[in-house]
Amino acid sequence: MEKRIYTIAANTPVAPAVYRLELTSDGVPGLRAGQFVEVAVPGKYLRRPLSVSLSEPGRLTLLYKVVGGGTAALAAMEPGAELELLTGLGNGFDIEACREKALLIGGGIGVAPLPQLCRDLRAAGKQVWAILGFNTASELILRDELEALGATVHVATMDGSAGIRGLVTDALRQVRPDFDYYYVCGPMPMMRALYPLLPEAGEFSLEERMGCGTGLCFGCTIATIDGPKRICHDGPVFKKNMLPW
Amino acid sequence: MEKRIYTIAANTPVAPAVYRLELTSDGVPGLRAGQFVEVAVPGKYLRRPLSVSLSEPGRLTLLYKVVGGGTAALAAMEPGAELELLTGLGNGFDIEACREKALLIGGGIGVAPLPQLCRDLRAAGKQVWAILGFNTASELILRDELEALGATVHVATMDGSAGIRGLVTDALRQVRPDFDYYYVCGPMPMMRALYPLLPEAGEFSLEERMGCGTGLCFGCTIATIDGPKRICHDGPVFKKNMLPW
Amino acid sequence: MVKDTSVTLGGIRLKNPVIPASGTFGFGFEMAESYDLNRLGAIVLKGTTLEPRFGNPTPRIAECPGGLLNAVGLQNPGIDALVSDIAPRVRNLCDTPLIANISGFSVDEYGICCEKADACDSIDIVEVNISCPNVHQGGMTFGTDPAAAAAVTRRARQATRKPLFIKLTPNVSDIVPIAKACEEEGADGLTLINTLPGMRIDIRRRKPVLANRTGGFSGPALFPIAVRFVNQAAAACRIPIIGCGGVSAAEDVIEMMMAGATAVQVGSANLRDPLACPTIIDALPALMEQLNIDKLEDIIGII
Amino acid sequence: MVKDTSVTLGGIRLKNPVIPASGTFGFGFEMAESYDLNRLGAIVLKGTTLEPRFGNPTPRIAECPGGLLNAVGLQNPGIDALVSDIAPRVRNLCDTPLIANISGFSVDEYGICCEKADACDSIDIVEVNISCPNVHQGGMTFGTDPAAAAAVTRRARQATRKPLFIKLTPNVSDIVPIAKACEEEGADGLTLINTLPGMRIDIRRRKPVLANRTGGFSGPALFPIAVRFVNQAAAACRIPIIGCGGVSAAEDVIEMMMAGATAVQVGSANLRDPLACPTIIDALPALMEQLNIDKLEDIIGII
Ligand SMILES: Cc1cc2nc3c(=O)[nH]c(=O)nc-3n(C[C@H](O)[C@H](O)[C@H](O)COP(=O)(O)OP(=O)(O)OC[C@H]3O[C@@H](n4cnc5c(N)ncnc54)[C@H](O)[C@@H]3O)c2cc1C
Ligand SMILES: Cc1cc2nc3c(=O)[nH]c(=O)nc-3n(C[C@H](O)[C@H](O)[C@H](O)COP(=O)(O)OP(=O)(O)OC[C@H]3O[C@@H](n4cnc5c(N)ncnc54)[C@H](O)[C@@H]3O)c2cc1C
Ligand SMILES: Cc1cc2nc3c(=O)[nH]c(=O)nc-3n(C[C@H](O)[C@H](O)[C@H](O)COP(=O)(O)O)c2cc1C
Ligand SMILES: Cc1cc2nc3c(=O)[nH]c(=O)nc-3n(C[C@H](O)[C@H](O)[C@H](O)COP(=O)(O)O)c2cc1C
Ligand code: FES
Ligand code: FES
Repeated sequence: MEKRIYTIAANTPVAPAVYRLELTSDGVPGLRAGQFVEVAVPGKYLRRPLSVSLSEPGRLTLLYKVVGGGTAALAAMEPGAELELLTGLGNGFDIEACREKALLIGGGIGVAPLPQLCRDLRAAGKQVWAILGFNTASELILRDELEALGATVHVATMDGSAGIRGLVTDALRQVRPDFDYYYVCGPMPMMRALYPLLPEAGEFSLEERMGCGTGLCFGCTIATIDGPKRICHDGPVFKKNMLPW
Repeated sequence: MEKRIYTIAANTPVAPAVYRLELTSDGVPGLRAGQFVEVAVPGKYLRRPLSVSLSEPGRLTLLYKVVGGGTAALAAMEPGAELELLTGLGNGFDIEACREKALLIGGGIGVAPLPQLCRDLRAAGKQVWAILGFNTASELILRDELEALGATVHVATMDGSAGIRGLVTDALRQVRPDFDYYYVCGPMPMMRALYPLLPEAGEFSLEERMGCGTGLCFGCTIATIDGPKRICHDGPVFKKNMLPW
Repeated sequence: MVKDTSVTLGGIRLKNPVIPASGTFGFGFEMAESYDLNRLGAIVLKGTTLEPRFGNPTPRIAECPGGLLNAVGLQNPGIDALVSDIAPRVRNLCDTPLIANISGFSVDEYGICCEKADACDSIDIVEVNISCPNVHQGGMTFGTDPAAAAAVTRRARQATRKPLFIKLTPNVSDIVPIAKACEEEGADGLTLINTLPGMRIDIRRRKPVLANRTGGFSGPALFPIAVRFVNQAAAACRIPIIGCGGVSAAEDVIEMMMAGATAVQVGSANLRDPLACPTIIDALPALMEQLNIDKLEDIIGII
Repeated sequence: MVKDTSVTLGGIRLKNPVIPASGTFGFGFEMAESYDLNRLGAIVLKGTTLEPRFGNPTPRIAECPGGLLNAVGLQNPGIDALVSDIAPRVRNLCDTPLIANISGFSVDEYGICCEKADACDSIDIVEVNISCPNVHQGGMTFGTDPAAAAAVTRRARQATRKPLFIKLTPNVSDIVPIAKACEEEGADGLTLINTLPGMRIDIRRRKPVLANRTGGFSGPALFPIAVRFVNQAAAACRIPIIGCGGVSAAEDVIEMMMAGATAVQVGSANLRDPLACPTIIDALPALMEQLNIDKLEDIIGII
């Protein structure tokens, strides 16, 4: 955990109510895929947890959806403004667990952590497939970015306006991708629907309302095979076999 | 009462811990001398009352001293930032009450409203003398401004580092100014000390911790000859004969 | 679609549920120059006692994170001035229902004030504030003891046929027995909550900020506490509840009503922004649209 | 001049009065990588019960103006794990005094937990939290009834010779009889306050935000209320008081101590800023200089 001031380099809409926030901070090291940060938002008491979307030394990109007051306040901020972040939170994805072929599955704003994950997997020499699910074509984000990072991308939309019509579960059945390990990130109902369809070797990035994001408050507890765990501290990424779903 | 957004044109230190805040807002009319505004300060629940120091259509100058969290937050604000103000609060000074010769007495940051008062008196053709009291020469502000506005200015400092050594009461005894009406503004102990030394024809601008500044909360009540009055609503300026001191 | 924001309080129809709270809206007419008072659902007048009171010495106000302390101490010109002068003057400015807010230091004082309010044509609803110190019972307040709350309600009920609301204090371990005692004695409704006792110290001067040492805490920070009290009382009682405590935005009105309130009072928000009430009222229809609410009354106590 | 920030709590010297509060500092060792735990005045461990508890379903946290609601529901691995595993592990990381925080659902449970804590060398002080529901007395809490508070204190006193602090709830009309009851039964000190019950509703989903419906409100907004409780208890009792509720800055430490606290606990501030405690501690000497305080103990209860 590190507390650090970042400067907003850009804060731009990329889809309806979705923004890409580019931050800079001298000397900050790169953050791991699947880790998250806690952003101090003007006017809110608690910080807001957001996933590392892309990170390199000195730079950090977040991708967020405006869903309430905190994210709305964030969307109103201008380049040049400063933000205080807690960084280096959470365990991150297990890149080593994948032997050769990785499948990434993301739904909605849950796609946010996939770019860094894809980059790290590619850097480790793995092949990457991705299935991205959205409600409709206008919400579609990150396809081009993931392709540029070397992934083969399939898209599913509920209304069929882009890619396969249906849910990521439908896309999974249809595409029948070849992979030895998978990484899932998205809304809980999506993850629960995917759970029985997927083999043992893979992991899920979970979300829960957080008080602290640093393991102090026990606000984000889930039941695992191994007893109660704090999503922020022991997760957010859990292996499938840890989840008693 | 009017609620209005102003833009900070300048926010510059003019003495230790004292700042001149220049604000602009298109179409705003001039405000009266002795009136005040209530400034919404970032991070504080209640607004902060500050006197109109100089005002003309579209422009407003405030002069404030950093004494706590709210004024410190104000001092940290940069030109270009916006502030929400309630304006047109309070009764203001009675310019007509002066026949020919006005004496202005201000102490410490209590000198803030004197520039506008001096300008209005001069515009109405009156002669203006001012006695300004400070602890020490480094705190001395507004002498040049008031002289430029046409006042004859005497200064008193506690340590004698500028002007007469002593309090404004000492200066008053020493200078023996000729006036038919006076206006006093400053810390309560100064006003209470001046009260017995001054004739009937004059007025005092009072201060009290305020909840609203708009007459709603009865937080700022004082006892007057005429019963309890709200400083924000019925003042802040009271004729000497209203004060049962 | 046109949104119906009206609600009924003690048989009286309000065009919307937004009511400035007692003690935070001057005498009632100060804002008439800034906006049309007819826009308000109702108006609660300044807290009134039998005798005129100067109130506490100043400072009476202390700023806090998320709100303020006040120790105004019931400054008011007395019930006779309220019924003969103030209420008629506000009535002249608008048709909005007027609520008198009565405080007392004995059961009898409450009774006499309610009788005088009852006789005043300009007053539509009587709100009895039982959160003030009861000098006869050792510094306790009527609002913290079910028997004392019942006694005041009984006497007030005898004194007036106007709709009678009892305003309760949050300074209790359990609101239910107190709320029920008031209902059983014939109250037409409850207002909750009043302020929570608090204290601030000026660490430079080494003295309490307030001349009165302690004061009542109010403002947005009170909101979750008020929602909880409203929800508990609404579950226990059948009479309507006016939710009060920290309401500052249209969202807060909806939340209070979902918790069980029929209307809301807006207090401290008026101090920070004198246009708070009309701003909230203006924001209601669009928010109702967003939330799929056609009629505000439909959401009362739905959770 | 060198500033003396040390204070004495139940005969134990703390190098400064800043103590992370129970439930807001993980198990106690999470922050050891971020800063040296020896910098803290003391550490309160996570609230512990006789049996392990999973706690409440999620969501357990709701943001509010000036603070948050939590309904963690005393998630903990049970007293046996505390004394055999957790406390020794924290003790291995630092010499800072460790305070066990005990909750129970019956007088006996409190007693047994205190006995086990008493037998644990790693624990220096026992803090008994009597703000949790007492299932045996109809949902009331021990902390709202002087007789129940006395009963728990008596049993805990029999169970341990370590300094015994009783942590009280603000959910009462009058703290004095409860504080005195604890003092009379032999408590070495009091901690006040715990959280205030509150509720938030998700107006879009038309459901309470918390799975548990209600939760405890904490954070800066609680501060003036906590200062008032501390001041009232300090005036009524001779035993030392740990002030808790909203403390977020060095100024708040000074204000709590002037109100009568011997030390302070920092709760929610850790959640917003995990470095809150060392930041506050670092700011103390310069602030003392500004305020002309040489020895922090000199200001306890000076107003
Ligand atoms: C580990 C983690 C990583 C996340 N990564 C991203 C991301 O990369 N991009 C993104 O858009 N969102 C992400 N989220 C969700 C994001 O934190 C919430 O959408 C955001 O906090 C909402 O704040 P708000 O003030 O706008 O909403 P409000 O509903 O007003 O927030 C009220 C409270 O609820 C919490 N909250 C609301 N929704 C959620 C949620 N879905 N999950 C957790 N807490 C919530 C808020 O943090 C706040 O404490 C992540 C959540 C977690 C736990
Ligand atoms: C009508 C009026 C006109 C004023 N004009 C000026 C001016 O032109 N320039 C200037 O520097 N100051 C002026 N003051 C005083 C100014 O309002 C306070 O210095 C300021 O509010 C302090 O805020 P703070 O947050 O820095 O201090 P804090 O002490 O942290 O404030 C805490 C609370 O106390 C109030 N408060 C503190 N000191 C005073 C005070 N002396 N008078 C009233 N309220 C106080 C604050 O408004 C706030 O509500 C005026 C006050 C009044 C009532
Ligand atoms: C300055 C002030 C004066 C008040 N005076 C009264 C009063 O006279 N009678 C009363 O019943 N409540 C009084 N209250 C309490 C408010 O009506 C309201 O119950 C409380 O402030 C909580 O609401 P809020 O958080 O919206 O302010 C007063 C509150 C404030 C801030
Ligand atoms: C998430 C959370 C968990 C808590 N758990 C406990 C607990 O187990 N035992 C206890 O006595 N108090 C518990 N508390 C109360 C705090 O210790 C403290 O008394 C309260 O939060 C007020 O202080 P604050 O405003 O500084 O947070 C908890 C508070 C929070 C926010
Ligand atoms: S959010 Fe506080 S422990 Fe996870
Ligand atoms: S400050 Fe509220 S009436 Fe004057």
